Amino acid sequence: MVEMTYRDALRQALIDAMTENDDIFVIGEEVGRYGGAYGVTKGLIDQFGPERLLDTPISEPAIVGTAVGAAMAGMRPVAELMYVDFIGMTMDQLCNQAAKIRYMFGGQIGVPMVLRTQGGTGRSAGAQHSQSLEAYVMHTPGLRLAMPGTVADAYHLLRMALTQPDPVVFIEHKALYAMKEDVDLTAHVPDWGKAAVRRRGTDVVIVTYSRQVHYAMQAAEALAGQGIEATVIDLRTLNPLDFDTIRAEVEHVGRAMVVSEGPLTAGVAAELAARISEECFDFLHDPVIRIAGEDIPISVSVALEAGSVPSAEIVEQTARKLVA
Amino acid sequence: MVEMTYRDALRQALIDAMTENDDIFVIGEEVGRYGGAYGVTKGLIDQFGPERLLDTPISEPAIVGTAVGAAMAGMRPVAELMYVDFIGMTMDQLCNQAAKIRYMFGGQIGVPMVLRTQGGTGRSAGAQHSQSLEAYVMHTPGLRLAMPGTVADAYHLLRMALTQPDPVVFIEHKALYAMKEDVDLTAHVPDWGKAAVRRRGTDVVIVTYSRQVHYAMQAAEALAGQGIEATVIDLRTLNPLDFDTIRAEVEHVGRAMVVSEGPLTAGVAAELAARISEECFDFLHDPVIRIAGEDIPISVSVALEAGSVPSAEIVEQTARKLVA
Amino acid sequence: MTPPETAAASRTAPQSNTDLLGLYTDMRRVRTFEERVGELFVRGQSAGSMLHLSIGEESAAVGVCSAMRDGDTFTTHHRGHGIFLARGADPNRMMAEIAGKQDGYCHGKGGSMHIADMGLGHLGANAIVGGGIPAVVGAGLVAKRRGTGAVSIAFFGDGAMQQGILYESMNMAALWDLPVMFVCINNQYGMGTRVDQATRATKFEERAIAFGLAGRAVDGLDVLEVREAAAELVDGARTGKPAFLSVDCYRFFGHARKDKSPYRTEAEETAGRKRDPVAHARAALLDAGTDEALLDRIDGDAATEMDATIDFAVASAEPPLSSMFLDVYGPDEPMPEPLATRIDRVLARE
Amino acid sequence: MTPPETAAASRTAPQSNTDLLGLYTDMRRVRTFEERVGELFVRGQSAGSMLHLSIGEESAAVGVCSAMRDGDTFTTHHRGHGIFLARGADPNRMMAEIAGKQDGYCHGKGGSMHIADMGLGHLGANAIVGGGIPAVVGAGLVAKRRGTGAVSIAFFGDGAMQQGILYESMNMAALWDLPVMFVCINNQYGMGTRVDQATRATKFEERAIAFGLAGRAVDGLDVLEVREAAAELVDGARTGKPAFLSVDCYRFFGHARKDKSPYRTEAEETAGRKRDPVAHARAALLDAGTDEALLDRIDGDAATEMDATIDFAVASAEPPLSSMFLDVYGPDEPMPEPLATRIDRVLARE
Ligand SMILES: Cc1ncc(C[n+]2csc(CCOP(=O)(O)OP(=O)(O)O)c2C)c(N)n1
Ligand SMILES: Cc1ncc(C[n+]2csc(CCOP(=O)(O)OP(=O)(O)O)c2C)c(N)n1
Ligand SMILES: [Mg+2]
Ligand SMILES: [Mg+2]
Repeated sequence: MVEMTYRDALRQALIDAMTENDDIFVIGEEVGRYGGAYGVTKGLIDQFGPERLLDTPISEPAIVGTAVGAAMAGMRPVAELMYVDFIGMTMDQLCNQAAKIRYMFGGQIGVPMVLRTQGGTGRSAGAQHSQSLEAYVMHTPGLRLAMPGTVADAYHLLRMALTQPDPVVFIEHKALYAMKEDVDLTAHVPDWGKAAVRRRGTDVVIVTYSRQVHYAMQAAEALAGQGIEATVIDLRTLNPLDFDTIRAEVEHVGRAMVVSEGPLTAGVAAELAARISEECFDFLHDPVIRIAGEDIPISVSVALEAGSVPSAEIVEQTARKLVA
Repeated sequence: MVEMTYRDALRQALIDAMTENDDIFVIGEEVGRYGGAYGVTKGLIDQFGPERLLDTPISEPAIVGTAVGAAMAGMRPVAELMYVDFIGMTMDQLCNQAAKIRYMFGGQIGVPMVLRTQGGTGRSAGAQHSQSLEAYVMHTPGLRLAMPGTVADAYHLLRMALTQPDPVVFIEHKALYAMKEDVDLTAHVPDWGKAAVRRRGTDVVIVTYSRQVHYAMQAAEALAGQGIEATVIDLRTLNPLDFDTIRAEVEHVGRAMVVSEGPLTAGVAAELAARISEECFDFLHDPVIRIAGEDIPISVSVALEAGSVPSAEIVEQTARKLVA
Repeated sequence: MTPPETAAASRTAPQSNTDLLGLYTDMRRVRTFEERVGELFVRGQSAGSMLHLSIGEESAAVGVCSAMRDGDTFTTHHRGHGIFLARGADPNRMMAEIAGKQDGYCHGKGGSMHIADMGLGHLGANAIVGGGIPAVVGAGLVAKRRGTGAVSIAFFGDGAMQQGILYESMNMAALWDLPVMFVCINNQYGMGTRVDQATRATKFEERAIAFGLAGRAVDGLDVLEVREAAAELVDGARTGKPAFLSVDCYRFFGHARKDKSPYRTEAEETAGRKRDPVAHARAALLDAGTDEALLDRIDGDAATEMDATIDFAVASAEPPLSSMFLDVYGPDEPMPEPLATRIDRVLARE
Repeated sequence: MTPPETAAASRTAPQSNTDLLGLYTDMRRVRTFEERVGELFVRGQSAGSMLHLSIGEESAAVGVCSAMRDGDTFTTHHRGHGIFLARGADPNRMMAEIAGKQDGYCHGKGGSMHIADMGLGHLGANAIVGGGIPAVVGAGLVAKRRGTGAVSIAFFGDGAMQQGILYESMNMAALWDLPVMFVCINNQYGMGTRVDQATRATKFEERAIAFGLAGRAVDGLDVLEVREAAAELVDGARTGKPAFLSVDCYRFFGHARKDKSPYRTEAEETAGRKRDPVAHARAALLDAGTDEALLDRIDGDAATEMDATIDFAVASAEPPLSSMFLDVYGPDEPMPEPLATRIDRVLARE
């Protein structure tokens, strides 16, 4: 076991993958000399050189498009989008090109690229630098979507993403970079596409991912002190979505909540709640409750920012009311 | 009553609105001289001149951005995106700018623009010209979303959109342009943000919008012949969403299906199903069934294209099984 | 049904013709193929009406492709039939794809605007104006990294000159000295918009030069001129000097099959169609003493070859409905669950 | 709390200074304000650390704004404090916004990167590189349509020169002869990327010229030179000749408050900071016989004025939590239902 930050785990994953596979290279703004806006690629340029840590101009659409072409030509680019908030500039290349090339071209070729980016609140970064936009990706057939919530997953999911045949959008959470956990990177982790049951209880199932896993765990511990036992499912990847695990846990317990930092309406929480409600209908004692970001932009004010997204407290309170 | 096409109703709405309000102008590719790729603005340039039917270069991001600036400067642009499939190029201007300006700037100003576009299958136009991408819009706080399914709504929703204080994404369906209906444009239509109950039954509620309204109505008629009576709700606008109408009908009937042409996962159908399941839980005899597009790209092959999205038949069959 | 993952440009493209007679032959084949596409549509056998013919633009396709080498890659815009034919496509599989059939290059999933063939280095046609441009930067990057000596070329229309992604892509190509070339087929129109209605700055090569590329414009009437310019620029690109070439021509017919071009005069069209690179090459060959019977035979061979494409396309089967769920993800990945299956499963409530 | 809908540029901007002493005063105020922003951060009173100081760039802000008139509009990039101050901002409300407070221009919702003031024609700062550029095309269109005589100016950095949307916007402005100007504040860096690491083509004005605009580059050391170039181009823009101006300067400090610029040498920084437009103007004024005491007084006044902004910002209240749901939509629109309310309602199951 070593203590390691989420940031360092991501860096280590890149180092190990790039050492093993010469075809992997990183391309994006400030990924080389600067070491990444959040420091994930710090020092990698010394180890792998500027050709494999390719600093780009500020041209998001072409960065993603270049990665698409490089992937088609046989390499494995890790394109970095500094903030997921900039995905809007790249959605044509991502959703009309990367996601559809295999299909449109009748299976001739895939686009094995990873789009690394980060999202979420926590740094007073305002409306254009604090969003949780994973729903756009989850809604787009052809794109895989990984969102690590733990240090071990930061490492392993990134390693796994770099072996997938299809484009993977890999969204880190900006508030987790400095988080430390004791990890044994050689220990078994669930496979790609498998959720992790982080905790098992009998009263309510909390289905979540990314930073909200920690809120759910905090809530679950507080609830345990009040005699309520929660199951916490960390989805790890949203596409593939491991519904079998969700189904098994929800049918066992009969009560579920879903938690997502992204906006409520037509978001990830909607998908999860709809699917649980549809597929586990006869097992549910109560409605599946969605806890998600408010349907509003994120403010720069510290107070308003925090108020705009779910907290451990609201997860705890809602579970208590649900079980009551 | 006059017989009118959906296309002509849209054109008439533009003519009437532009006649009443000098600040309204249309900006987009081929909107003027060409008359619109689907002919909606045909002839308008003769009536209103090239300054109010502003043909642009092929520069989608800047078209939307220009509309944002013009709206802030006090006019009312109707920007046209030839296909909703191109929205990926414009999502930064649409979602980071248009949608957030009022909020980020503390309520100083709104962006009263309409983004007219069209989507859906039906013309063998392939993976990049046949999508139903309304979920991206519905998921974005700050954007209104209207999707007319009838000729009368084509007219009235566009007129109403042109009076809204906020950006409205207005998505027409390419397979409806030639559809004719008898309409009396002076007759009352539901207000902006109100759904229309197109048919009332006691066995199942079908919640839908845009072209799928017609499939739902066809299915309902076929079902009626089999002794099953369906309620059909046409949402008309997805933001605002008239959940009160959905709730009232579903609580009355106790069984619901939602139908959307867009991809299933994390789409509009997910939002509707999640919300119905959550809010009408105690009234539901059966799970809310989602009928939506497959989670795949759209093919150019006529057969594969048709197979990729819901049909009247699957709506009918599903209702029959659900009620059984 | 799905072939294994194919590396780009793994098959050998036929040797390009470089003399005028060969270039003429290639242009004639393109012209005749496009005429047959028009027939396919009239017969109601095409999948949809989004068919963009490259008639009048043959010298751009054939001239530039004649400067390409084995291993080179390229992307095209929506008006890309001629380019791919000039690069060695099988016209039968192209026509079958245009008909949305199983034997097409993409098994009926792509259609006219999404034909691709990794084996011949065709990284894909694109229905998004400008959408295929940045991919050549990526392909060029890989070619440079691996020292393959290959060039990657993006073909697009004058309309794409106003798409921002072109400038981002050109800037990157120049910054990284990539073996990449950008070819604008300036047929004077983007749908109904004449090029001077889309921009005040119609000397497109100047834009490329301002971004640090080698830039030229050439009259597309004479395929040898196009070939000469392309060869020089492609050779430069191969040594790390990215290039831009604008080929001036005229779109003989409407934007797509249903467009009758009411936005331009007959006089203009008549004059425009006089700028015919195929006729021009034929006249030059005759002037140079080429036997007319030889040219007639070339034309006849093209007609025979391309007539057969329609029969091939019509005879090809529809793709099976189940193929719909294939190739959304990689070959060993589980397929998406069909809607009907899911609904039955949910309603079974087991 | 929400003011009624405000039309852009409805209030009168203070008369701009145009002589060197006035320009110096304005530059000093900008410089001192930015120094205070740095202090606010050190005191832990700023909302976050995304604070981009314009120290070293004062001549661009003050020089260009001095050529603006009442009714003109503009957008800025993320490094926009100086521009807005030069255009007449209330520094107290700016500092309060940077602190995320209720008395800020945007009531704490926007912050440093989203300050706006419709009354003074500030259509908004933008945290998306290039994001604010096309809005001036729209504003210019409206100005032209209504014959207001107003110009709309987009300010952005050298980094935005590689964003495609700039070229789309310049092309439209040229095509439609709009009263629009594009101002690149070339401070040599985009985060850690030196301008020649982002492009091979650093003569940005040539790009604008290739798109049909009037294009110039000017050394930002001398505010009078900036003013002269800006005045000429703004006047041209006002008569329908859209323009581009690149102002060369040096970003004295890190990209944002936490960046210590390890990617550049101390020697470079020292040399760069010698290119100080404020010091340059002061020296020129002294040379021309201006009383040093007068300059000291100007500096002292700026210090006093800007000291007060910190107190103002710190004393300003946090925005009430309920304001979170305000202004997502127009004033008469229903507000979004808070999550907690919804959950309680659902769980009440009535
Ligand atoms: C991003 C995008 N915008 C608009 C369209 C619609 N469209 C298809 S082709 C075309 C004109 C393209 O003109 P040009 O680039 O000159 O190519 P040409 O058709 O002349 O070969 C337009 C506007 C599109 N397919 N993609
Ligand atoms: C679309 C987008 N890409 C990247 C960023 C991250 N970012 C913020 S400022 C910046 C550098 C901008 O450089 P420049 O345009 O020269 O402005 P400067 O900071 O030098 O004033 C970058 C990369 C962003 N905010 N938006
Ligand atoms: Mg063209
Ligand atoms: Mg800069």
